[in-house]
Amino acid sequence: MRTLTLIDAIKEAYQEELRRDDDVFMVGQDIRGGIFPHTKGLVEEFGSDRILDTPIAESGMYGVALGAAQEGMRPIVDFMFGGFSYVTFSECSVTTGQYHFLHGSQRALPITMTAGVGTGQRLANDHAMSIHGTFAHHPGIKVAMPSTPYDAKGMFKAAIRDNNPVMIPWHMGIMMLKGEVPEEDYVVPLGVADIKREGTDVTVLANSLQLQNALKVADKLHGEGISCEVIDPRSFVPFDLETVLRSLEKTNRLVVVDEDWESGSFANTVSAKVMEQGFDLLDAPVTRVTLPDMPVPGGYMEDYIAPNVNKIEAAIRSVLARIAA
Amino acid sequence: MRTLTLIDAIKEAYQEELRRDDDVFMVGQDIRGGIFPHTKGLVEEFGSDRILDTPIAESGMYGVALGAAQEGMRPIVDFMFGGFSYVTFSECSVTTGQYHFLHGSQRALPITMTAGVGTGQRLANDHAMSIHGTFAHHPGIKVAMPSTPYDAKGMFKAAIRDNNPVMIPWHMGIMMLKGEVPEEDYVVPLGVADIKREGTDVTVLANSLQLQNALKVADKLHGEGISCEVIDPRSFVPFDLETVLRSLEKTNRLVVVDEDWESGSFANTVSAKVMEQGFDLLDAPVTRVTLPDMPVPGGYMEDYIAPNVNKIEAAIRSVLARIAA
Amino acid sequence: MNTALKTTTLSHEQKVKLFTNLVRGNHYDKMMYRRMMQGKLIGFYHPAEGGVAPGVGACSFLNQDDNLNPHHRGHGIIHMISKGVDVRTFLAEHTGKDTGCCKGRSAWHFSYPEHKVYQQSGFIGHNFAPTVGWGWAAKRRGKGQVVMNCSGDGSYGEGRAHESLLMAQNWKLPVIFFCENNSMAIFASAEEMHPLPDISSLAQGFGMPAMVVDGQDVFAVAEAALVAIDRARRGEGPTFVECKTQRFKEHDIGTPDLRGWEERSDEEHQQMRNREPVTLATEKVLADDVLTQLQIEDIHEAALREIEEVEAFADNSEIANPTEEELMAAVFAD
Amino acid sequence: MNTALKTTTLSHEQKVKLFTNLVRGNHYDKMMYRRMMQGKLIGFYHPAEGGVAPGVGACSFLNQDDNLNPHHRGHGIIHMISKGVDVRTFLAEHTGKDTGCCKGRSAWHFSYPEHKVYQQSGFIGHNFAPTVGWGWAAKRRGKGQVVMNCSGDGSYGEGRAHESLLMAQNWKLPVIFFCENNSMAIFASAEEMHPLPDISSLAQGFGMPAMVVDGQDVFAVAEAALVAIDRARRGEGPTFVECKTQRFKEHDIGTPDLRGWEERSDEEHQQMRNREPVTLATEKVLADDVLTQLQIEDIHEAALREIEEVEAFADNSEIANPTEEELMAAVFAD
Ligand SMILES: Cc1ncc(C[n+]2csc(CCOP(=O)(O)OP(=O)(O)O)c2C)c(N)n1
Ligand SMILES: Cc1ncc(C[n+]2csc(CCOP(=O)(O)OP(=O)(O)O)c2C)c(N)n1
Ligand SMILES: [Mg+2]
Ligand SMILES: [Mg+2]
Repeated sequence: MRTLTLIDAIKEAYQEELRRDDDVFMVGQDIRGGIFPHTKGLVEEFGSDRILDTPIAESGMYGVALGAAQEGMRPIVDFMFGGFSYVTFSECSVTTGQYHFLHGSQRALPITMTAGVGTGQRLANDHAMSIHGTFAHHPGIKVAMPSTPYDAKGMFKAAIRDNNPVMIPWHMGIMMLKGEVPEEDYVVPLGVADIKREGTDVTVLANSLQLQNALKVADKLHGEGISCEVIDPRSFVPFDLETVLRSLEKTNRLVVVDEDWESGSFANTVSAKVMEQGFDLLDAPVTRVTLPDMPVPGGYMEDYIAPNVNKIEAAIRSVLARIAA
Repeated sequence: MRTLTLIDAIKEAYQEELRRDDDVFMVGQDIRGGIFPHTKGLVEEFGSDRILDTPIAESGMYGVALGAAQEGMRPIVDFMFGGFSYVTFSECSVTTGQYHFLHGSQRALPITMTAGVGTGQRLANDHAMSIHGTFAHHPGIKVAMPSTPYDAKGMFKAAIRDNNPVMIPWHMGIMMLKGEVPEEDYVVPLGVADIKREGTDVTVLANSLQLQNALKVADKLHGEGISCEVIDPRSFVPFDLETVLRSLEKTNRLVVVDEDWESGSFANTVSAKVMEQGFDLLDAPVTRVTLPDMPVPGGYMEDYIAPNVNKIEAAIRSVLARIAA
Repeated sequence: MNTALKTTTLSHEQKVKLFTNLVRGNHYDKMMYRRMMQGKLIGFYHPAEGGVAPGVGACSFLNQDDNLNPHHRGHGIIHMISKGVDVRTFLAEHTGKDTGCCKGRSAWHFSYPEHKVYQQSGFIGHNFAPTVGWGWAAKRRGKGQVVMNCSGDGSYGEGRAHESLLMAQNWKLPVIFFCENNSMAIFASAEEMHPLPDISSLAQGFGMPAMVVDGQDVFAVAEAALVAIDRARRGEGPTFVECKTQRFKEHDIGTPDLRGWEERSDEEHQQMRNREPVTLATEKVLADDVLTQLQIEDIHEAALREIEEVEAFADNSEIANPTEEELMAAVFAD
Repeated sequence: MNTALKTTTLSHEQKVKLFTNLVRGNHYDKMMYRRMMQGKLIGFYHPAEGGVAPGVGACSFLNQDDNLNPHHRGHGIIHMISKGVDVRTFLAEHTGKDTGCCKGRSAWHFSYPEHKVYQQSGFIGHNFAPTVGWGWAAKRRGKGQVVMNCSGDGSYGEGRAHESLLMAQNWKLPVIFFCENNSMAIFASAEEMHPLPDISSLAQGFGMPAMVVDGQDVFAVAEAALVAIDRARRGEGPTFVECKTQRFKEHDIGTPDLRGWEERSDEEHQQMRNREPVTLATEKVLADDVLTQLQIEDIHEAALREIEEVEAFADNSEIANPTEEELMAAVFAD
């Protein structure tokens, strides 16, 4: 099958959805020229009415999406870097998340939000931080992130077709990752985790760049006879806890890798839910690999505070070292 | 000893610190007139240079504090309602939290931020949501919340004297709670949990309004011979995990009550940390009482989705029902 | 008034409509105040008394498919009834009932998508951002819809206002920035919080035409609004309309009535009341022979009857009482 | 130029200083560009070529205890060296070294609190908010300190700019809103993103005096800056200074050089380069007998030597290599 990079797979999702539905449009800054490749060239096919650049004014920019969504359109907002969404956080999180529910579920807001996130570019905190955990904390918005080109195309299409606001960032560290992507139209539903590798000794939950890292570790440990089941949550809200619990019935051990700060992370949410709903399944404590609670440094330091294969391997070994109850 | 309401205890902390240190000043909206009683009348003693009202412009308003702190002053920012901090979230969270660390720990930012938070007024999501969990997720800012008038005075004084940014909201549901407050100068250090009631059967971690609720439940269960240890974390960042673990050595059971949304909550952080560091102490899964993941409704619905004595009692009974390992 | 802008003359019917809506709006506001004092409303109420004319003038001649962002003062009721919204479900909402327009979930938020009245939140200035989206959608549709964006003097402190003015003028969107300047924002006087006498000076920064009108005179307001609406419908872009109005009462029920940190004086109140909008309009319709004293009394009576029915609807509805599961199921749409 | 504002005449020393800083700034920028291409810088670099005069004019006559927010273009280096900051620790920072001004933790952030150069973040427009605080602190201290707030045309899209203009004018703060309008923001042309030809039109909305100057002429820039600085020092409040300048290169190294979504043309580049600021200044100092050809050559040589030393410092320092524990201990101050 044809291969595409993750970022081109996202672009293909935009293209197909923009063609399919005239109500779909994109708004952002410098998306016509294409700061990142996922929007490059779109303006030539769809025109600058549907690939809309705004002044550097995130509230107003997001307002185009919010207002147009209330008017029945299906905007895709590109925040460029994830941190920029915080510039209009009260709108893109609080008022967006509350709108449908608090106003009597009369009108849904089909807004797709995206941005590049993650470590690896050494750009420091405001250009490197993750946002999925924060958005997942605020109700009313679905939150997802693709880990492979295949998922990227299918999940972005799902997000665009979803009648709810969806925040779906993509990780800059796997922007150029290649993988098979069908040319046909398909959708990867939000809220369904994916077992990226089956195994029996330990379950590793990881996403995007860290999913790729987890798969590398699983490969390595396989050589030692350790069998890792690697699960990609794919979406954080809604979160498919069932798939994780089912896996734990087999493995009884869980490592959660989450490229986000430890406090208040999605990793903690998983740990707490598994604690409550899978306590008796656990032979070892759910162990987390996250960013330490410090602003993400730029420079070389980024490299050694971010989750990586060594830290994932160490966490796996530590849960395996626990003697079963 | 003299009793004060929680809100008046906060006011006394302001007064004493404003008198003690000329670099301390307050900035907010309508704080001279006093939307909430904690700032009422301060302008008469300290003048409108130190009790500063700004236009309705949260970035600029917060900017007064941020810039003045860089200049060595010690601002207290009042956001009125907690949700309003999100209007300038990129400044009051991201850039504030990263400043000291990312810029070589050359200059600390001694900013105290506060706001009324919490359910009970039926004002709906944007006027009712908690913010401590979100701030705790973003590193570089201390986060605390008082549960009693005594703590309120001492913790606000600690916050104002702290060289770091501190977000210290207060809960509107206990604004008028009365308690003993010394007239002398004292400080309740941030980062130290407080055992508000000793017990042996189960540990309940709760804060502010929910701490008060937990104490009521503990009273009631005492009548049945169930002994609850009720711990107030007092601060979320830094979090005093040791006190909780020590308590678990006795009780082996933990209920965390947190008036915040379940996903990404401080409750989950506690659960995950206890999982990792206290796994062998637990005879039952850490059980959480939180807001469900929905925008906080206004109207009557607020009452039955918020944590309350019934839900706390049910959680305690459920962990006690577990047979010890 | 900006001399570059055309003017308009109101017809007899238009004047009657304005007067009627003014009387209705004023009675509605008093009803809300009374109910809040009676403990029959949930949350808070921001009384509109003294400032009821701008909303009536802005909204009485909007079409159903025009977008409206009502001002929070009076909780949007004056604006909504002027636009033709039946607000009984809003009163029910504010009373916590299951017949509420938000199913009793938000108490003081309104929601009438079929009238293009959405409301976002209780964050001041958060009316501005979506306004750009409505204007942009209206422009793309090209059906001559307009966006009436009403908010107070204080709201223009928010940087969000600037971003919205900027984009509206950049793209020549059909948005009316309708500023109801009552010279107060809670306790803060506009004089202290804005460096120039008119908030509409901001429009100059973007080259946007602006008008300043007597906001106590519902007819003057409507004339200005109609000029702005007309420009927007014809695709000539946004207009800033500033109404100088008043707030007779405290900011919201329960807050003291301060300016800065001192009580507003009796003199100030007396002076304000000299320009009570219903009184002024009554004098005018009588003087200009638009209505007779009898007709005026009928209008008042009809308004009171209407309000009685609206109250009865709210009072006779049930308190909303869904289960947590039902609520959880309502967070996301299918 | 706003006629209400005074003008100033530059002394010989001032002209020499400006010329020298211009030459230094230009060489520094080229060094940064070169190092980025050599893989010797971390993160990104936003080249200043063609737009070096505004920063020099704005900052050459600031005192050490004046606040400066340098523009991100050129990563603030031109502004900082003009103000008298020794930027060797910034180059070390940008090279990831332990001698960096941020201890190697942020790569492209600078931090010179002793010069009142703080920087906040990489968020455009986030220079505005703290500016209000600096201005307010300066006013309270009453020592005549000023705040030089430099940022691009694009940054004035942010509502934060509005809030800062508003408060500065309300409180008559000693802030200079110094806009380096290179008519580009990444790929977006100012013409498309701002409704009026001048960004400084925004100042009118607040009644703030404004000047528009030729940003390619370092002497014209400095004259305007000095007028604004003087007003601020005397407590007369904020001034808006807009410099019309250019960006010769792409937005940041690696991004294509587009306007909208099309390559900027050779003609456009040629036209820009006709007004290269160092060339213009050189012609001027020669024509006005401020400096001789020999002196000019000395200035260039001294600048290159200075930069060599700065580079050697960075290159000879060690890569920062703290433990995670050390970093964790640095998150909070004692
Ligand atoms: C973001 C935000 N900041 C502050 C407030 C508190 N607040 C509610 S109404 C109000 C005053 C609004 O003044 P104005 O816009 O002039 O309208 P008015 O109430 O005078 O009609 C303020 C400050 C808020 N609701 N939201
Ligand atoms: C909040 C935010 N939005 C967008 C960006 C991306 N960005 C970086 S520089 C820039 C353009 C800035 O233009 P201008 O202010 O004119 O300065 P110039 O680069 O032209 O010198 C943009 C949009 C950002 N860094 N922060
Ligand atoms: Mg007002
Ligand atoms: Mg520019």
